[in-house]
Amino acid sequence: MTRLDNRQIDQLRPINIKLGVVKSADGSCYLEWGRNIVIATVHGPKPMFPKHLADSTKAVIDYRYRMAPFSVSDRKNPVPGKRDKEISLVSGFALEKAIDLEQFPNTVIDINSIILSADAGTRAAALTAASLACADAGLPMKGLVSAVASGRANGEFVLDLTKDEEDTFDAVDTAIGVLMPQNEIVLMQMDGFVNQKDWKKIISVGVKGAEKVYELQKKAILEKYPLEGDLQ
Amino acid sequence: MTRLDNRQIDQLRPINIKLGVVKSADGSCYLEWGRNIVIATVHGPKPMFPKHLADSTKAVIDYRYRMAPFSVSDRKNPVPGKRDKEISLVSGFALEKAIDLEQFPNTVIDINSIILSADAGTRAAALTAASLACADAGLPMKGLVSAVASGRANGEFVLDLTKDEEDTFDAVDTAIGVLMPQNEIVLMQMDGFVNQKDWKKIISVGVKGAEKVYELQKKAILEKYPLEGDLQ
Amino acid sequence: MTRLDNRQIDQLRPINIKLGVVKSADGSCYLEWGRNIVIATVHGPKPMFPKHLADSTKAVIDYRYRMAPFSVSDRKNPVPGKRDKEISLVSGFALEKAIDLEQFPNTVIDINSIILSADAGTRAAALTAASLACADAGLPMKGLVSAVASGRANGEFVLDLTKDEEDTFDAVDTAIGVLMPQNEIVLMQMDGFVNQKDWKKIISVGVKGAEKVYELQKKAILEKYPLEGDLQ
Amino acid sequence: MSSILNIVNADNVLKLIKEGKRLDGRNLDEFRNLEIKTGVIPSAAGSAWVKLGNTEIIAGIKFAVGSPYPDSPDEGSMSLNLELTGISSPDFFTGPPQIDAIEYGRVADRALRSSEFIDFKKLSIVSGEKVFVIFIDCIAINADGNLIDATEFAALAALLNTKIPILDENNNIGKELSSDSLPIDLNKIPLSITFEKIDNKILIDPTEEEEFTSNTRFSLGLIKDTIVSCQKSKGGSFSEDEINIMIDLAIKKYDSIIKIIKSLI
Amino acid sequence: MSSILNIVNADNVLKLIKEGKRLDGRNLDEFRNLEIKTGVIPSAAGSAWVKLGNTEIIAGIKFAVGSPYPDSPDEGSMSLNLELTGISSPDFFTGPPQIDAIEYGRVADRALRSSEFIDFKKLSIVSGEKVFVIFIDCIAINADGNLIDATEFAALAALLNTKIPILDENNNIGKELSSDSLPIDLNKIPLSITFEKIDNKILIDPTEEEEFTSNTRFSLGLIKDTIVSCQKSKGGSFSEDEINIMIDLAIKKYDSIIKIIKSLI
Amino acid sequence: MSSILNIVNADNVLKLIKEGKRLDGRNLDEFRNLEIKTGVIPSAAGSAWVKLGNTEIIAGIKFAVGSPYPDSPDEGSMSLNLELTGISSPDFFTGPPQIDAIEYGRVADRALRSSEFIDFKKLSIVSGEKVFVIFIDCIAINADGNLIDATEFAALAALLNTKIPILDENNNIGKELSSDSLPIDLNKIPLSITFEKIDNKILIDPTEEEEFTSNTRFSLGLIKDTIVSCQKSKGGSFSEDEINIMIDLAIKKYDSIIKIIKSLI
Repeated sequence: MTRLDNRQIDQLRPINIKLGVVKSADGSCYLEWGRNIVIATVHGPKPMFPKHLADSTKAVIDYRYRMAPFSVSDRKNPVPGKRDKEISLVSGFALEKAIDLEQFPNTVIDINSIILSADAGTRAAALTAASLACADAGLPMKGLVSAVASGRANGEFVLDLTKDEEDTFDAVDTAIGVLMPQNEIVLMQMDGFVNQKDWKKIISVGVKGAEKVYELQKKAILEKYPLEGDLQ
Repeated sequence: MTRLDNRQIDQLRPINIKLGVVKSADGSCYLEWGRNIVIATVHGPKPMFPKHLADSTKAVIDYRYRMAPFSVSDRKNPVPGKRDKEISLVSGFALEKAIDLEQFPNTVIDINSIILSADAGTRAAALTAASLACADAGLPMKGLVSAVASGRANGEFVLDLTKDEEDTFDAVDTAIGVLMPQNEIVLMQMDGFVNQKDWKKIISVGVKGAEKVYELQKKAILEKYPLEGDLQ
Repeated sequence: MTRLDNRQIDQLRPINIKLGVVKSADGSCYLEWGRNIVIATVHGPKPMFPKHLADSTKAVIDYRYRMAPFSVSDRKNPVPGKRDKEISLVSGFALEKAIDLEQFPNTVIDINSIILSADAGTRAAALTAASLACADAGLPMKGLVSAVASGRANGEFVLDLTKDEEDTFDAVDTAIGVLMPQNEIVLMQMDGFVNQKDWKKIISVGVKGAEKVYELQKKAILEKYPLEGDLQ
Repeated sequence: MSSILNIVNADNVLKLIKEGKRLDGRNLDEFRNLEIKTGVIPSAAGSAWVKLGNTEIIAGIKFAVGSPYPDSPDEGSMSLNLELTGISSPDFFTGPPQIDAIEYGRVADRALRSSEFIDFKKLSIVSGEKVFVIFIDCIAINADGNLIDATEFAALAALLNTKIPILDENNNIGKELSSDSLPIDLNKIPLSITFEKIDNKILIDPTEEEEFTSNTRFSLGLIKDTIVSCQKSKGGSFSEDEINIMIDLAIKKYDSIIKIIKSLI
Repeated sequence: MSSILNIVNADNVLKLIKEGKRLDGRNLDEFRNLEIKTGVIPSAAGSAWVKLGNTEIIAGIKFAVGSPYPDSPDEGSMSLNLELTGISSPDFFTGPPQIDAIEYGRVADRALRSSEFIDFKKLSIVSGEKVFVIFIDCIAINADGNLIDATEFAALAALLNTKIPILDENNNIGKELSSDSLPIDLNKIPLSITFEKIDNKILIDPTEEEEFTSNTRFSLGLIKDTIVSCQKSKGGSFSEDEINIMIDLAIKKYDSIIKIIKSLI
Repeated sequence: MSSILNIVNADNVLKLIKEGKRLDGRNLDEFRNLEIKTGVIPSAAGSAWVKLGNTEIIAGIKFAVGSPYPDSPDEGSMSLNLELTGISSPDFFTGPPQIDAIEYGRVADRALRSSEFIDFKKLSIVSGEKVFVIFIDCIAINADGNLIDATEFAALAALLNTKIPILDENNNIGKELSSDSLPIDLNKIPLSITFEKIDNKILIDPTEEEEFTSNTRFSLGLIKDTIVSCQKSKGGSFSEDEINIMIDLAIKKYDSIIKIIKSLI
């Protein structure tokens, strides 16, 4: 059984990663994921202002997920909405365990992901790219966050849904972010209507899918940093 | 001559007071006043930030009057409007003489009143509740602010108008807050069209009405603090 | 060849200047320019807050250009728009070379111009008035900014266009601010469609027009400060 | 505003007031000189420039076409907005309206609104659909106390000076003004009269120094001896007797000020 | 919130949790006492006051008439808004919604929305033009942990208690409520169940002290054993096994809480 | 942006400029390498990715259906918006547009608008009621100077690459694009050309280091030798002669850049 776009049910869309694309940033990542296009950049760590927002025990992550106005079917208002803010919050949380933040007390690390073109799975693509941008910035990584959506469409449990699959009558969509290689779930958001047995299956598909994303992330890092790659 | 709701012209609607209802606040008050429902809480005194807003001679009162979106006939936008801000300002002023603010220089006392259900007289109900919440917080009170509306409806001078009475053709509505037992007027706002003689009568009705509110306030305090009640 | 309002092509509309009109300001200027009416005030120099916006080598100019809601044909929203902000920016820049800012490190000079009535050329009128308000405030002036619009209307190169002239089919409008007597161009904004030769002519007309404005500015200063006038 | 001068002067204000005197020599119940010019803004449908002592407010009127409120489908409406900007004080920010501007504007607005001196029923265009909305924008040019009354006077004078615009074929506001004035009942013109209390003395039309010294304010809106609005403000208190005294005082002052306002028509 | 008490208590929470115990004596998988009163707000079309331990949320329902979304021209819609104001904590600002209120409100909203327990097709007024919009406004009165579940319970209880307003002749909301309840499928009522993880122990319905101590949260929305939404939050992580355990635990808890909710009808 | 590097480099920029040289080896009147890719954003109706040296801007086009302006009832309209976000610099805030983004965007917008190279009359849908509105959103990916010109080039390239969407039966924007390009007059394509002055030397297409060193900017919008817009910015000044020199220089540069732009069609 294959899908609308001829993929296997557990197959990722084509993913294309390029590190270090933004010269002025400390770290950056360009990522194409099917018809999604994301750029993520990292600036910092740098002193936190205003100071009362700083944490004296570790760096604070300020993650911003944004969609370009032209990234979606109807032009999106550039002012961030509640959805943008919620995704920024939980994605920022997801990155906390991937970086050794204790090395940089009283600082902030600005991480920005912008969706230039959107076709389902944008928060996973943005988080995957952000994690790579952190590595590209030379931050002390404990691991990478590998994210992907898994769910159900037309009765099948599928990995990495497209917009068309999200719009099917029985769609379930679960965004999963996994800290790799530790295999810990750091992001999980879901909407749908599914019995527990099936959803557990979906989660399992998602976690396995995150491993596939991780392999591509490692490859991209090794391409740019062939000698230093200690994440394999 | 009685009124639409069978009250005497100088009779308050039923008032029901409960102190200490909000566990996390330093002081609080739940107040039902006819179909009005208010909750007031007090937090503080606590250091004022940013510091340039502090007063080195006394505590600053930050009073906020709000209406829940569901408290009125058409849903109210939760963003405070000009009316909310004006009422917050003059009601905060009204509380200044009731508290010995000089004891707490460089601090702020946050006082919040929220109208959960509204049927005319909400600013008076909110201020009456706020004053009780301050007492419940153990603040050094010089007195209580007792507030009520008085006015004219259908040719009668009446105490404590309902919304229906406010909507009569000849309605005059005066909100009065009195510092008790000192009997000083600390809040007064009016809209209407009335000759001076009649308005003086209305004010007089209001001041006497505030005394009735004060009796109910004292009773509520004595119920909760039977031994410490030094306000009678 | 004369114009709709019978002026010569290189003639300014009637300009009427009065210094020191706003008692509470450190310096001020009332200026009528045709049907334009502007008031400009200066407050400062005074310490800059928040401090991180201060410049340790000189005073910072905070210039605000505003239009009164009733100054234009359809009521203008009082919230400043992008146009207001852009004009404020470049006009503030234009004033920098006119004042010896190095004398007042770590301070800010607030300069406000408000258009009470608008009929084309408001940014030039506002800047001309602001420059005079600075002089009236006793700031150490290196010169005055003399501003005016020049352009094309109905095939003629004209100085100081009216709204009617701005609306002609072939209109070109160039706002020019000149630091006088140094004769340096400190403001220039243009919209139109004109060949280079003609536009150079327009600029030349504008620069000469600014000299005429300067003469009127000097006269106004000498009227108020007959003994101190060292700008002639 | 809030300058060191105010602090120094507060002492002087206080000393004099104990003798029943004021820094500028006025009696306690005396208004400052009131000058009003109308028609000062060519771009507005009506306008006025008010000088109350050194306090200066400019008011300008614009019309728009809007929808009526559901509970008054045949009535026009009005909106008063006061701007305290950097023009008049380094302490006023340009941007969202601050609390003083909100309070002063609302007090002035309530006096005008409650008096019903404008017949809004005559400002309906298409019943239930289109009405005239009157925008009264007031801008403080110089702030030297009693901005509430000065704002109300400026708004009044501008309204009395206003011509209604001609509508185009689609019932939109045209470029020209008609010769029609606003439908105003000249017997119902409301005035705002503001008091401050210093050292238990009531004084009228306070200057900025006096406002700085005082901690208690009272504003009345009235038409002759008819009261239409009031506002007690700031952290002090009044006795009922003091309120009654201010009511009587305001009524006494009405005639002299309304004469100045009416002389503009 | 963020008081020194929390810091002190964090130590105690942590010590006890190592022994599988909680500060308030509950078992790890035990909810606090849940009390719900409905019909508490006379001005609302439906309302509920939820007490979950010391956490208190009031929810009120108002209707408006709006346009349907282009992709569902025959369906009403709903909007849930949670306000964390100065009422419940000195750290909550009055003003634009802060990030916590946004997250909690959206998690509660998703549980309600995905369950499809309201038949929005029955809330169309004029096909493609006018539909009912349900506003669910939730206000935190006392914040002592697990605001997500308390908000969702309050919203649910208020919706179950709601009467649809009578429309006037122009299809606008009238002043009176009809006797019609919302078109709700009682077999599809979704519950939010929230967990925190402390020292690798999973606990349900956290208090504020426990939330302060924990760095990992998981919220599930479910109808019996059907999952409709989830949210992992905060800086920690879960294993897949832990997720599965929480799913099973939540399903076990559903019956006892839904009984309380349904008893309100 | 505003990094310590800029301060260090300012010295070097200044030293070299005295000899008529630039840090990156360019002549004073030489543009950096300009690379443009179009059609880079599948979700946009038109798009372009511009690299001007290390400065990178992405422009994307979306259409909406809106009402025409009252004074041009038969003309579509356009709106250009530049976003300088945290993506390109730690100093750019996400949120309300800051003053730099406003200025740069407005200067680029004026060049496009004044040139009238788009025939907005062909973008009317229903006369007086519905027109196409073109949204040009530009996002800075890497900020290394001359954002004005890079923004204008990106907007241009995206517009030249744009297909108009197909309308549905209700004259709303459908999901598909037609094969119709925008009604563009290829003889009227405007270019923005920006100069800075350092130590009395005029240089074209400044880098960020050069912008940091300079205190005087001039931007021109032109079509061959027709001038359509200009902006003098920053705190320095120009003589009339210098303005004339920059006009001549810009005209000389037009051909080489327009060739790159037109090669995209």
